[in-house]
Amino acid sequence: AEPVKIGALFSITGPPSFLGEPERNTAQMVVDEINKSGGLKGRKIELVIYDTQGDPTKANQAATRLIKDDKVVAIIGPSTTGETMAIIPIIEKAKIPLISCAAGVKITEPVKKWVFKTAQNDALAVARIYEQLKKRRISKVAILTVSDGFGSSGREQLISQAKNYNIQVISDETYGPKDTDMTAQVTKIRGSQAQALICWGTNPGPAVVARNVKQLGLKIPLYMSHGVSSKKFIELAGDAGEGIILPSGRVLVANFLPNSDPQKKALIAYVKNYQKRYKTEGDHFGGHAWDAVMLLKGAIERGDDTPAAIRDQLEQTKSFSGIGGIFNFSTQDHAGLTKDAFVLVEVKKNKWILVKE
Amino acid sequence: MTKSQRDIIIFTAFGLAVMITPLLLRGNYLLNVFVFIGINTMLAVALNLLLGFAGQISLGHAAFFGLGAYISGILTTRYAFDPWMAMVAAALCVGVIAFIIGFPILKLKGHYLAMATLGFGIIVYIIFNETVDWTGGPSGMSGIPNLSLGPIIFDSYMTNYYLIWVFTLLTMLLSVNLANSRIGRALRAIHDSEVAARVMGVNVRLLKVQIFTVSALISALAGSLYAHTMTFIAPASFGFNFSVELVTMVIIGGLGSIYGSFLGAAILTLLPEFLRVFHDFDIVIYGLLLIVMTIFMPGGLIGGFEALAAAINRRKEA
Amino acid sequence: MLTIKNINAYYGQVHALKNVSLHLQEGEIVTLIGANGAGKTTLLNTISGIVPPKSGLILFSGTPIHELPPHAIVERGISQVPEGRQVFKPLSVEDNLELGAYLRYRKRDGKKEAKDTMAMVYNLFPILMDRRKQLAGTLSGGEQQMLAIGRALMAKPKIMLLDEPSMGLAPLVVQEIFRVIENLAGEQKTTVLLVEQNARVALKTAARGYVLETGKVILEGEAADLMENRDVQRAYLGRDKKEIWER
Amino acid sequence: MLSLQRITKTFGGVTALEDISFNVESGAITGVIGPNGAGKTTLFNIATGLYSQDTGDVYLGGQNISRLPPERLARLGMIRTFQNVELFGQMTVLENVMVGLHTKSKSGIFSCAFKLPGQIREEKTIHRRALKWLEYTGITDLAGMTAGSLPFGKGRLLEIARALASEPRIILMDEPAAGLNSRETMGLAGLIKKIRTSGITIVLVEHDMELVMDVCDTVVVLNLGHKLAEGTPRDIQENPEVIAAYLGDG
Amino acid sequence: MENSDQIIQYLLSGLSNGSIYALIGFGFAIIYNATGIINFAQGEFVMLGGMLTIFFLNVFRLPLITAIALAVGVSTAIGIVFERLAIRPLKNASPLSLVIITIGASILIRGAAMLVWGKDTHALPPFSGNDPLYLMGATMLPQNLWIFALTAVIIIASKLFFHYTIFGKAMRACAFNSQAASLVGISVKTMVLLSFMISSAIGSLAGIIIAPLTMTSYDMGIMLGLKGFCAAIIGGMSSGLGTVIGGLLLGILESLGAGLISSGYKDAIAFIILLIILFLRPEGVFGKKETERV
Ligand SMILES: Nc1ncnc2c1ncn2[C@@H]1O[C@H](COP(=O)(O)OP(=O)(O)OP(=O)(O)O)[C@@H](O)[C@H]1O
Ligand SMILES: Nc1ncnc2c1ncn2[C@@H]1O[C@H](COP(=O)(O)OP(=O)(O)OP(=O)(O)O)[C@@H](O)[C@H]1O
Ligand SMILES: [Mg+2]
Ligand SMILES: [Mg+2]
Repeated sequence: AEPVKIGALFSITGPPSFLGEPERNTAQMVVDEINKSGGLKGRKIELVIYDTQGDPTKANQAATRLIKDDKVVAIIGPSTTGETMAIIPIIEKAKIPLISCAAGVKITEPVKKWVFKTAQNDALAVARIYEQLKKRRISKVAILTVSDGFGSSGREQLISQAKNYNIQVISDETYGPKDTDMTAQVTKIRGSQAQALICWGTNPGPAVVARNVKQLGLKIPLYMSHGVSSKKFIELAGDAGEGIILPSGRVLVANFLPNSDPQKKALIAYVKNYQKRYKTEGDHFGGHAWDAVMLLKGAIERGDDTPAAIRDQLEQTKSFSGIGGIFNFSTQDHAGLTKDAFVLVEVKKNKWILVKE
Repeated sequence: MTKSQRDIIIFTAFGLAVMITPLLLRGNYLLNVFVFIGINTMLAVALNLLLGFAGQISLGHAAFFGLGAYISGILTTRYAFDPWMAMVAAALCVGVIAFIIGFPILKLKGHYLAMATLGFGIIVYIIFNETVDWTGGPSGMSGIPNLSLGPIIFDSYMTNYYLIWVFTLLTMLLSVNLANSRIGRALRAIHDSEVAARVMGVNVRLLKVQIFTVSALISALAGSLYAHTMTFIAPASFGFNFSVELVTMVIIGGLGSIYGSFLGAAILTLLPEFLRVFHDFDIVIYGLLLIVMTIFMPGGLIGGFEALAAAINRRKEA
Repeated sequence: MLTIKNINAYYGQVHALKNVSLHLQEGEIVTLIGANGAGKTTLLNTISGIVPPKSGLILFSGTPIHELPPHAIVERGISQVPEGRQVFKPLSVEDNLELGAYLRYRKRDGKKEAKDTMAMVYNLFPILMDRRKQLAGTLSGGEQQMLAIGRALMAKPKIMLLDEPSMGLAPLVVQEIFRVIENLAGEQKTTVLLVEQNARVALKTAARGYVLETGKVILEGEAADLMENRDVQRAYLGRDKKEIWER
Repeated sequence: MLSLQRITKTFGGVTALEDISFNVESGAITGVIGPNGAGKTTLFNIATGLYSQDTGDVYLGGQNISRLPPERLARLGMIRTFQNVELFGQMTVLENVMVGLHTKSKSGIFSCAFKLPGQIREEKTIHRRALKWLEYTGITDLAGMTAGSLPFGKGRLLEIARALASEPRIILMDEPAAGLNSRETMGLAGLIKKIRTSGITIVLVEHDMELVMDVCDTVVVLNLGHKLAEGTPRDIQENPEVIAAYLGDG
Repeated sequence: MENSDQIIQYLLSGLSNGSIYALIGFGFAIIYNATGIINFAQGEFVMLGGMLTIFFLNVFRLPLITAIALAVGVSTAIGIVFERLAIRPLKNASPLSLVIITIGASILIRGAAMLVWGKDTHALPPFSGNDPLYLMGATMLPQNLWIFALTAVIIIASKLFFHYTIFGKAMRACAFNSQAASLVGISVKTMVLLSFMISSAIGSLAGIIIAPLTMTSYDMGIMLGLKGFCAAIIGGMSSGLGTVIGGLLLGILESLGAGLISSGYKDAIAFIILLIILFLRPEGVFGKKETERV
């Protein structure tokens, strides 16, 4: 039978390649696994992947090509919120379901008929951190965010949610995605009254921040985002990483989860297979692609493989245990996760461990 | 046949080719790529006026492109401007900005000029990123309305194609005219010897600023068109990389040649699409091709074409 | 010493030298005259390796040199004072002179000898001594011309190619330059190929001469004979008025 | 016509000109001679606004032009040629002369881009007049050549054609005969006289004494930034100071 | 508000970063001085230095010093290949075409590095420990001392080289007028090759010595290259003190801008001030006036 054509857009190169690379790898891996075990209703999946380089213009061109030239039935990706927003008009017009792997809230709020997403909202990660800060009676924080899509959306959430937890952001600093030294910002924060520092970014920036914090002898607790929840971070930060806390998808601490956890089986399998195939650790960014492919698989198995049928079935997905969490889509919710999707983890003796709450 | 008659024939032929291309590409994704080729051609031609004719480098032209896009975007989404009005406003604003910064910037020469324009580009890029309340910051701004003309709404590939290319052709036509006029000659004179140009009565400073302004204004127009056809913009499209890519288009195409700029823009926009089949190797091949093209056609593609045509002619004669 | 046989050179499609042949004896001054665009500069540049000939031979003491790069030709002892001076404008006068002796500097003792030559050049053009720390680009036209000549002298060449050395120089200095040229050939046995617009002076200084017209040698012979030649007189010597420095 | 008054100019430690004054008579040919580095070119650079003098003033037809930029001076009818030939190397010979007509035309960017009728007419005029000046200087056959590949001597003629195209009141020539042979110099002398006859004032810097003596009405001699002498060519030629500093006694 | 400790820390951080920029700027200045080319691939050599060292260190388990020597050697070899294959064939091209070639090369090298080493960031252990040093209440890392030292050595060496040796002068002569240079017996090809060798060696050395602080990945050359480029230009493309001061100025402006005004606009502030400086001195901070004449 003809294969089912699925399109994928990832920023495999360019600044957001830290997202696109594991996503591409994972998607390819999952599709190969599905095909090996008999495919979708006996048909193979053909995955057409294009690199968007983190550039909205390229995303636009690639999406058009997937629709017009490759005639795919559904698209997964892109990796970043900006690129996703850039192609939504095309998607809506072409009436092809899209499962974005980006985190921005505005992708699915307001709900767009053809657009879903698998990445956990930053809002949920921020909520996790603030909950713990509140427990620790910390009320003044400094934030240091990277000035790219990831950081600015984190910053927006950090500032807007603070008052819900009676927390005051008393120092609001940023750094560039390619900056190699943040001592100036950390020095400034050291001079403030902040009781904790929250750094929002992706490798390698936060590792530099951790080192600068240590160098400057800043003694307040250091929190980071799920953007660095990987072994790589520990490797880069070295001993400066000790004690850093951050919200993470469960994939980072799969082994520590109770057996009752519905996600555990999938998580462990994912980590194992990824490690086997790519010789490096699979992370929760890759997980977004895993979820996207598996959601599509479920939808097609339950229904038909026309774009419209896929969309309708996606919307009815319930209690799907993915890497990112348990998904429940509905006509009002195309994001499908709650804040349980995150757990807090901490670096202890160069290892990630689950923080007991 | 005089030179100006030849110009008219070439332009007409080119225009016709542009007009029938969509009919050949109906339903093909390349039609969309050609929309971007149009935008990039406009930008490359604009930069060529400055770089190819007046010999003044700009490593910050993406900033003008971006300013055009953002001004259009902000005026239409926040202040409910009519898109056409927003476009005019964007072009005028950017023209004024360019005129004002042009005086101090164009006093600089050579690598100082490169650095100053680069700095300007970076400053503007940072502003796009940091003024989140206005621009939406790094994750961009969506919901920019399409342009429309009476009953026609420019929201499909086909309509966008014609919209963009009408502007692009107009830009090319005006630039060809300019190149063959007293202003064009004065610009090339500046390129060759600034002192001699001044002594011949060319107000070098003013003329440089004027052409800088025109160049920025066209870029802003391209930016507006981009914003209204994409309906989404983000800073990533207007960074240093894109400025460099524009310079590359102009040089690969051929300095001082309007049609060369089209070739440069077309090649550099199409190339990544063709290289997709190489997957991860595409970047390496892209870099390699840039080098190879420059080595074999140091005068740009247009120079290469001319040499080829001359060679064929000689063959015929022999 | 130097033999040129049937060389042809082109600029793109322009055929600039057509079957040019010429020879130089050791210690001889030979002049090359011809109208504007005749190809004199091109010929010197062909010898120096800057415009490689398409066909033909250039032999220096019997060995072919027409396929060598310019620096290798200088290394064999052929230096040029290029048309339009071409001094290194961002460098000081002294650095320019030092670079003239670039190849000697790399030899043992070369540096010391070069210093002596430099003293000789300063002696010849005292104004350069005054300006020695000034950037060459800010010198007056004539000063740059002196520097260009001085730079070539610094190499102590066996053959010196001079492309309009008197251009832009004051009459007094021109006399001096020609004295130097005669001196070079006479005392130091340097061979000189002189391109000069002032054909009268050139022919007076040189032993032999060649007349170049649109890329071809149309006449050659003893300088004295050429001076008497009607065609030469009409085409290059101009009015039969006494030149100002011959009063 | 042109009057220089008490001009002084120094570069760092070098005094290129010190307290130089002289007048250029309208319609005459004034020669400026002097040893290399005497300050002749510097004088031209100051008069045409490329350098600014430390002290002193320059008047053109009674108007003080001391601080005006070169492009303004071109419009006032003062134009020059360059010692080191400053052509627009990548443009054709004809285009070079057309640039010379810049001040004689006025279409702006807008009318050029849109090819307004006035601009088309003007362009035709420019073309016609440029050809006329090529003919005037006798280089019509080179019209289509790239200026950069011209032999040196032709470049000099082109510079003169380009300067004449702006129809100046006064033209300053910096060593126009350098690089020309005797016969070509003779042609140049004829050209210079022809230009004078058409009513244009000429200032001539030159080392070719034959030419200077032939065409100049008065000669100013500079030496080390000072004025050494001024007078008719005959007087100058016999002035012992000039002979010692410049002419030499052969 | 801001106490003096903080200001000192800003200055010290600025100096540390500035000397990194200066070090990278040197590579630009050297090629520019010998060939008139602005080498956009310079940042890639910085990247190569760091990546190669880590590669030799981790994959072949070589001692640090051997790994460094090999990394510099390999980068230099790549510099030679680059010059041979991409620059030399284009003898008479305009400088702008050459710039495009260097842009192509930078894309190529970066892409190849990505294919070979992947996209991960890597860290190199510091040469002499990680314990901060204290200086008037401010801190810096021992690695910074290495950087300062290397910068100082390179300024002095290059000043001596370009201004006091005949080789150095010959290189400058080549950049200005290669035809005239060849007429005094300078082998222009050799000089260009040499300049590419020196600058790729210096670039990679810079990349190695900063890697413990900045970490390294296939694309780290872009931003650092850009900053180095600016440092070199502010310094007037001189291969001496100018570039150092240019780099330090940029570093300090950034650091003070981030600390005292706004970290988001730190690069913007630095560039605005630099633009103002350029506007006031169009011939460059260290440029000399009126060297051109007619
Ligand atoms: N770079 C070039 N490109 C094309 N043609 C050239 C180039 N240089 C010289 N020519 C042509 O070659 C011919 C010979 O020029 P060349 O400079 O050798 O003459 P010349 O005898 O030295 O003249 P002059 O007395 O003016 O110095 C001329 O017709 C000239 O136009
Ligand atoms: N920009 C400058 N910087 C430093 N010195 C300069 C500059 N311009 C000219 N000079 C010096 O001023 C003096 C006068 O130079 P100028 O060019 O006017 O001489 P000139 O009379 O034209 O000589 P020539 O006959 O050789 O062309 C020279 O000694 C020169 O070195
Ligand atoms: Mg010549
Ligand atoms: Mg002079």
